[in-house]
Amino acid sequence: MSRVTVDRERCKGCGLCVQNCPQGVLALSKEINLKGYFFASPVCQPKCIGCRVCGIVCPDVAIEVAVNGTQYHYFEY
Amino acid sequence: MSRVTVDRERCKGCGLCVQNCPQGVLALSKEINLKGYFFASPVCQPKCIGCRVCGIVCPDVAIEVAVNGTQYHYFEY
Amino acid sequence: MALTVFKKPEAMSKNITHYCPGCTHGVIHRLVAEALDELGLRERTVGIAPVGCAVLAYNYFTVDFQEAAHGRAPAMATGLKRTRPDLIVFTYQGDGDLASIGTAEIIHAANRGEKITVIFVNNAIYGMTGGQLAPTTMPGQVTTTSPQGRNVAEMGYPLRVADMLATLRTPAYIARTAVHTPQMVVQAKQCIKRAFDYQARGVCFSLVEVLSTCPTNWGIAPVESTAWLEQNMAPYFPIREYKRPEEA
Amino acid sequence: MALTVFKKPEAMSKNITHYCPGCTHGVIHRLVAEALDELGLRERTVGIAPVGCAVLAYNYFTVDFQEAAHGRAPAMATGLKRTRPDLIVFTYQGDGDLASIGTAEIIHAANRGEKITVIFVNNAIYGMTGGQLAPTTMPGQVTTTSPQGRNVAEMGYPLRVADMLATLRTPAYIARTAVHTPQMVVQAKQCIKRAFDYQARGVCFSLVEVLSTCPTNWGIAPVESTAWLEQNMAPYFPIREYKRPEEA
Amino acid sequence: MGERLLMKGNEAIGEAAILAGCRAYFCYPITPQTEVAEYLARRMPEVGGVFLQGESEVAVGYMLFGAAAGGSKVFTTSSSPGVSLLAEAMSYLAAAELPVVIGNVMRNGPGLGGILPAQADYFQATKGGGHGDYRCLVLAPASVQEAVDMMLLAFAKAEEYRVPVLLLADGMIGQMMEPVEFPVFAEPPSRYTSGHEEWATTGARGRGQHLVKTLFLNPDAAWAHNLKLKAKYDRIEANEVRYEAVDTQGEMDVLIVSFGTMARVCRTAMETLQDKGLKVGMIRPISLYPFPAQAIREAASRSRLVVSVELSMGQMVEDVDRAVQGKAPVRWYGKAGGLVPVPDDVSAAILGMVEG
Amino acid sequence: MGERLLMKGNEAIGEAAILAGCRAYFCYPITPQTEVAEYLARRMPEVGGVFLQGESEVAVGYMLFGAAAGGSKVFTTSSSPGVSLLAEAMSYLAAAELPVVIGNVMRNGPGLGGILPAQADYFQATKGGGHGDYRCLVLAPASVQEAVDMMLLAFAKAEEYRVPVLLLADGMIGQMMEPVEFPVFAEPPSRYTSGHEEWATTGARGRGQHLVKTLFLNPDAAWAHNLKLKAKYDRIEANEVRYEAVDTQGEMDVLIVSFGTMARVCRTAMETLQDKGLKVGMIRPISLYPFPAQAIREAASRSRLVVSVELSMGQMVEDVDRAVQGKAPVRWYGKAGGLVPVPDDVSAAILGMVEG
Amino acid sequence: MQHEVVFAGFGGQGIMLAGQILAYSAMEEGFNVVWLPSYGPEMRGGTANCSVVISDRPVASPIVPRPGTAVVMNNPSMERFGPAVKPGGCLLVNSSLVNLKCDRSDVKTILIPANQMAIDLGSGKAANMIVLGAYVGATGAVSFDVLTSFVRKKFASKPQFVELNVKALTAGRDLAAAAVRGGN
Amino acid sequence: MQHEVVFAGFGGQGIMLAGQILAYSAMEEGFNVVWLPSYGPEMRGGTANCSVVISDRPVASPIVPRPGTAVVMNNPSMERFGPAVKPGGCLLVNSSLVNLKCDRSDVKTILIPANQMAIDLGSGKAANMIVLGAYVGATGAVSFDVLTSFVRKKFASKPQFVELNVKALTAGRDLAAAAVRGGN
Ligand SMILES: Cc1ncc(C[n+]2csc(CCOP(=O)(O)OP(=O)(O)O)c2C)c(N)n1
Ligand SMILES: Cc1ncc(C[n+]2csc(CCOP(=O)(O)OP(=O)(O)O)c2C)c(N)n1
Ligand code: SF4
Ligand code: SF4
Ligand code: SF4
Ligand code: SF4
Ligand code: SF4
Ligand code: SF4
Ligand SMILES: [Mg+2]
Ligand SMILES: [Mg+2]
Repeated sequence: MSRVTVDRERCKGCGLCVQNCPQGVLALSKEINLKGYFFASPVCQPKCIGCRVCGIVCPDVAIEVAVNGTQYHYFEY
Repeated sequence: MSRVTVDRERCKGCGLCVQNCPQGVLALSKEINLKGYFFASPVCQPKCIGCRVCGIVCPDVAIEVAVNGTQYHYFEY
Repeated sequence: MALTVFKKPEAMSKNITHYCPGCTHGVIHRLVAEALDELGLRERTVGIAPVGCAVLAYNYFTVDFQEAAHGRAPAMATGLKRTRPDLIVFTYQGDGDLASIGTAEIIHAANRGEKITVIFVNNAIYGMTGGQLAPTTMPGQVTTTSPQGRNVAEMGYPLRVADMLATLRTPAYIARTAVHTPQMVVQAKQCIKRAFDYQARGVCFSLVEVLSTCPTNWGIAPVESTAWLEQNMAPYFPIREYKRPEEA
Repeated sequence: MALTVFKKPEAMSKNITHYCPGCTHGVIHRLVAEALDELGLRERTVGIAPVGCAVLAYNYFTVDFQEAAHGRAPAMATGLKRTRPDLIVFTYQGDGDLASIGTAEIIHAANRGEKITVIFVNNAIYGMTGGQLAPTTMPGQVTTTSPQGRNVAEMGYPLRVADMLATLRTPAYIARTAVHTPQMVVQAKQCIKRAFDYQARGVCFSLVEVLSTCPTNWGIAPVESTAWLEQNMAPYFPIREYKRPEEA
Repeated sequence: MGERLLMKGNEAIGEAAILAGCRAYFCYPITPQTEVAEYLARRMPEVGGVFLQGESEVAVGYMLFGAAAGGSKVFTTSSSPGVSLLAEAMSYLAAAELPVVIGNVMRNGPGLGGILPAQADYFQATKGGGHGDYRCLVLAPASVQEAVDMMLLAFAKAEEYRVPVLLLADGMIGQMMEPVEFPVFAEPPSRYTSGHEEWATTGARGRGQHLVKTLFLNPDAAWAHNLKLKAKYDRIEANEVRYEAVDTQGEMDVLIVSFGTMARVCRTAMETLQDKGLKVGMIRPISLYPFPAQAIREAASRSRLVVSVELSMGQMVEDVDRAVQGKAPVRWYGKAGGLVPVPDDVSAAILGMVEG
Repeated sequence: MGERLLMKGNEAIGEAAILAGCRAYFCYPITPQTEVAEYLARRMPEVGGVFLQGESEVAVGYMLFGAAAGGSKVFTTSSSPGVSLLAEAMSYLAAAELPVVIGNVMRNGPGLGGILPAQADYFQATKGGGHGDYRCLVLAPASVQEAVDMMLLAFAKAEEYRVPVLLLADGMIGQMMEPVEFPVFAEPPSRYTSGHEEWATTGARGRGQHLVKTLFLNPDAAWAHNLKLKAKYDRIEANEVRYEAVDTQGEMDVLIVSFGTMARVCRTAMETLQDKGLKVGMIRPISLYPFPAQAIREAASRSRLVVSVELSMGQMVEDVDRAVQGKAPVRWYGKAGGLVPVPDDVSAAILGMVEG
Repeated sequence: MQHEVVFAGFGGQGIMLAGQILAYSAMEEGFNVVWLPSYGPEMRGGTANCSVVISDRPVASPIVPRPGTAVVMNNPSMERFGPAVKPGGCLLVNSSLVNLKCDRSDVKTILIPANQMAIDLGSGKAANMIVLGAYVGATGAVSFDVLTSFVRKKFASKPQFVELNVKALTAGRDLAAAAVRGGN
Repeated sequence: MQHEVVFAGFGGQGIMLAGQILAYSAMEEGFNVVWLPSYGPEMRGGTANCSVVISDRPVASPIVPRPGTAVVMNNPSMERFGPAVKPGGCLLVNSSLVNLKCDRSDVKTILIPANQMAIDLGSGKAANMIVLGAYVGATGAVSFDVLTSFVRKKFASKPQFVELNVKALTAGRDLAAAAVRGGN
């Protein structure tokens, strides 16, 4: 099982992770953070395949991806 | 008949006209001009074919070429 | 046992950037930091920050930094690298900085073959000063100093820096890449790593031009900016490796 | 009836130049003057003199002149031509002036497509200041600031300006020619005329790079200088037309 | 006068250039003056003028040269680091006697500094950042309206003396919005410098060569040229001193010397001090070069203390000190780095000096 | 001291840099200082140093920055127009507190001017050609030997205060040949600035980030930085004033103030005047910033007239005037454009002032 | 009569525009007015503020060290301008983003959940108009009618925009007026 | 004792070198010395001159407005320096290139056909050494032996060069010495 974590206060709500996640795991929340941004958060964690795409496109290093055990990766990064 | 004239005081004695005249018309003189240069001068005027090469390579516009009547020119300039 | 497969690289600091939401400057920062980590260069690297939105870049790296005057980062890098050849020196510059005011400096650093790495962020605009025409602004693109759009009859065509530098005879690594899709980010990282690797091995000057977005001054949302880049910039600014030192 | 078939053109003044014996700056001056005469442009032409051996160029022409700061002639030409589009504006620049300190100015004037003509005299050295390394100095060439000869590992390879400018997307006329043989002088004149003609017709930016000798600072006699140019410079700096606006 | 408009200083400066007849503006963006460029990018094409963003301030300096030497009225604006890059060109422009107008909307320095308001380019402006003996007429506005009026004056004086004129505005002048009225001219001024036919490079049709140059290899010629320039600067010093004097009649406890926005802050501070019973006067130099030395000396001779209040670490104070010639103690008060003293800071500092 | 050599000033300056430990020289050719570059092009490789001809003075300014921020002793030379192109960098170098040495072998201006000797960059050097509040220590040699000695001093002071130091030499100093002796050091000085380990960018191995910057966006931080710089300049003003006083004891008819080669001409002129029975003294400022104001004021208070003699249209005279504070009339005498007054010119001019 | 107000927040929150609209309206009413901005270097998210002075006399110092009113849109602005407000003055706090407290008893504090209110009105971007309306409601520095008619004129080309903004101004005004009346 | 001399001519005539050799020789003899050049912008053919001051005291002013001796190698130099020579001084004229006359009776004029003499010796370039020899011959400012041995040392690596130059120095010295003796 993979796990994506979004740092709510680092996130600027740009939506790039949401746009690029192949699994539709992430969405922008209706709430705002302290800077007034609608931050991203996982809405369907179980679908996460740990592909790292969200982290790779996030301009703010707001995302961490963890997987359980070793895992095959579709691409080198 | 063609005629080449070198302006003695304009000439800086660089020798480019001498080097390039196809007819050997020009040579550097043994005398110096007021600036101390061994200026060029025609040593065999009759051989001049009026080709303008000396003037074309002269960096100091020290040379004039005149021809008698119209004349065929080997190249456009 | 959870294994973290994606996180902040060590060469990057914890500070939250001052960049606008969705600005890909942040991605490019991370790629540089990852490259330094993976090549083990962090502790002997010195970055040179430009004047442009990345002026505060030093806040986001855990390497030594100098802050340049507008356009002069390659000259500073030259001064530093020549006197400290053991260091890894990189500049991080925008298109106004590198391709306008700093044109002479980048061309001569490249032509002398300075053993430095240049990360050149081309976002087709002056970001920091609020969206003026850059030498790289696209034909017809509206900026605050080309309110009718860039008119090529008056302002010429966008300058392709990588193409121009690739014509120099001095060996170099010159590539153009982008960060508007995950695939491109992956490729950009490879180019950036390669660039640093050439420097680390003392081979040559290296420059990676990275097409980047400026949602704020383009006036469109981040998720639309990536498409704008793809449709407008990518066709004009070919994404490819232009030159490798081995070829020279 | 004697007919003068070669003499000083009208656009040239009577003054004897300050150039060294055999220096081909003088030839290039004459070609410019001849081109202006033959195209009938003299009376609406303004020249911009560089800083370099040609700093006094205005003494040798009967056209209006401005004298630039070192490297900035293209910027001055831009200011003048934009405000007086009816004038014919040309700069006359050396390789230190144009290819070193003035790199940014020439690239951006070309890239904006300024309707000016640039006569670029490449003699592989700084003439006026007494023979220092130029960006165009040949590999191994000894100068006062490269006393061991240009070491390409440290100073890079000579910069090929025409090649570099020809890569720009903006339409332009870009050619390289030379004046070390009568044949080349004839060809150089054609290029220079063409360049002014493009400007006169309002078509584009035009630049003619002319390979030229500097007997004094090369330390060889004028008649040997032409051979040195032929053997050393001509192979590295291809003599050809690089770009015509029609091709763009 | 036209309509009363609320305008940003930078935009008003741009509009004033157009009003002065200027139809050629070259620039390179830099905060906090970029709005001048942005405004003129829109306006110049509307009035058939030239707007061009150059590749750098260095290039812009010589675009000005080329255009001015062609007889056109020409303008640029920049801010502190950008103006440093104009230093060589300033010397060339002055040497070639070219009438140009340059606006410096000063930010805090040195180095990259910051984008906040400052007055720390006083030395650079008045003593010449460039090399050699030359001067620029330097005008310092204290309000948006004055910036507009001074732009018209700047173009007129540039033309009259054939000198570069520097509009030296602190960042606040550029950034603030104030109501402003533009004069209305019956006949719009020409886009060309009057009299340029005599010297400008417009093509040698039917006349001898016109030559605009700064090289004088013959030392006698160079000396003659320097003397000619000096004579012009002497005329400027004799005729172009401008200042505002406030409450400088009679004996004073304190004479404040301050310019630009800082002088407005001082104005408020003066009221506080006067309320406390102090006799406080102020001279606000409007022309920084030529400096109103005589007015200051005269007033200083009736004051117990002179204080130069500046947004710098103390630059104008040197000229004040020189002007005063020991007739009263001269002190400096100011802030730099983008901090702007508020009226209470100024009054407290001066009170401290008077009492201390 | 080593052997007595006959050397050109420019070459001696180059050798002195090497003697001071400097192993990094960046330059762009310009007359009349090019021999420094040519000399070091030969010498630097011999001593394992870096010689690099940059693409322009603008670039060279930042090559200095990069090298100095990396902890190296670094040097450049240029001449007037080239130094104008360093203006922005000077402000940056001072702001970043980088120890660098810059030689200006002054030629005549303004503009392209000519290649003859001048002292007309006095303002630029002492008031700052660049923007913002900053200062350079400015040293003016009057002989080739003094140029050598001052180069050593310049590197030492640059390091001590972490400031740019300007060697301000008129063209004659660079071009003339005079006998000169170089000190011999038991231990050759390091090529690195002492103490650079604390701040230079040498790689963050086992320590936190070192950062050399000039941007201070927070106005409080910017103000603090400006105060720090000011405190340093205050220390320099207190400790680094250098001048030579000749015959300034007792009452004087005339006090001459003059620097560099011009002071040597004045020295000969003094003899003529003294032969005529005038009491003439001279103060020769060696440091131009800090300016020996106090010494001049003190001497001026005992003189009937003060004359500033300069190869300019009158620049130092402003500082002299300020120093004198009305204690004696202050006059200027000088030439510009490459003309150098000969001793008889000077004595005649001063005689005219005394009598007139 | 002299009103001095500071609007402070992040860049991108529209507070510069709010201040300008206030200044324009005041000029329309015939007052002397100075609007003075202060930016950080960031295009978005940085700190930014502007001050407006409205006076019936010529304005000498344009600097507002101790504003009669401060409108604070985020925490950093609260830190900086909370303590600066003149005793007896007024502090308008965007409670959507500000969680710092101001413990001054000598100023009137009005909490306005501006972001939330704007979202409720249909666009998060209208938060600036809400606080502008609130400022006018709390101080009466300019007439609310002049304000709204200026906005109508200025944005005439974008009718939806006008409606949203007038709604936002009104909502802000109402909230602040109620708070002033009700003693918060 | 103070000798002041100006060597003046075109750039490229080698007069700078002549002055330097004089200065070196004077230093070898233990004198204080200043060599000061003045160039035009041209590499060749422009005007150039240098002055040398040789003194047994420290040299204050390095400027030589009225030299004891002027060596003039071309017409422009004659125009400039002919009138400048101190009364009682000496004017050495390169009569190969100078056709202007100097009508001063208060200076001793020595005509030296330096270019022609040099050509006769085998190299036109040695004209500078001829006039240098002549200067030393006319004034005795330095010992001729010190001069020649310096030249031998300095150009040791180019023996032909040394011989030519020493011949040239000698020829110049002899001519000038004769002229001084013979009263020209
Ligand atoms: C000498 C000088 N000129 C101008 C500026 C103003 N300036 C700051 S950043 C910038 C442009 C930045 O654009 P770019 O390099 O494209 O970087 P971006 O912000 O787009 O990343 C300019 C013109 C300056 N700081 N210094
Ligand atoms: C700002 C500035 N830097 C340097 C110089 C000195 N300088 C004068 S000419 C020149 C180089 C000339 O070389 P080039 O352009 O190749 O012309 P050439 O003399 O060879 O024809 C230099 C460096 C100057 N005048 N101004
Ligand atoms: S790791 Fe992949 S699947 Fe998981 S949230 Fe990120 S992008 Fe989506
Ligand atoms: S990409 Fe990063 S900053 Fe953007 S919404 Fe996702 S987590 Fe937030
Ligand atoms: S015209 Fe031709 S043939 Fe006659 S001299 Fe000249 S080069 Fe020789
Ligand atoms: S080419 Fe001209 S300058 Fe050269 S020798 Fe011939 S005539 Fe004289
Ligand atoms: S202005 Fe543009 S480049 Fe700068 S941070 Fe914002 S989005 Fe990025
Ligand atoms: S130095 Fe060289 S380029 Fe200059 S005039 Fe002499 S030969 Fe020509
Ligand atoms: Mg950009
Ligand atoms: Mg050249």
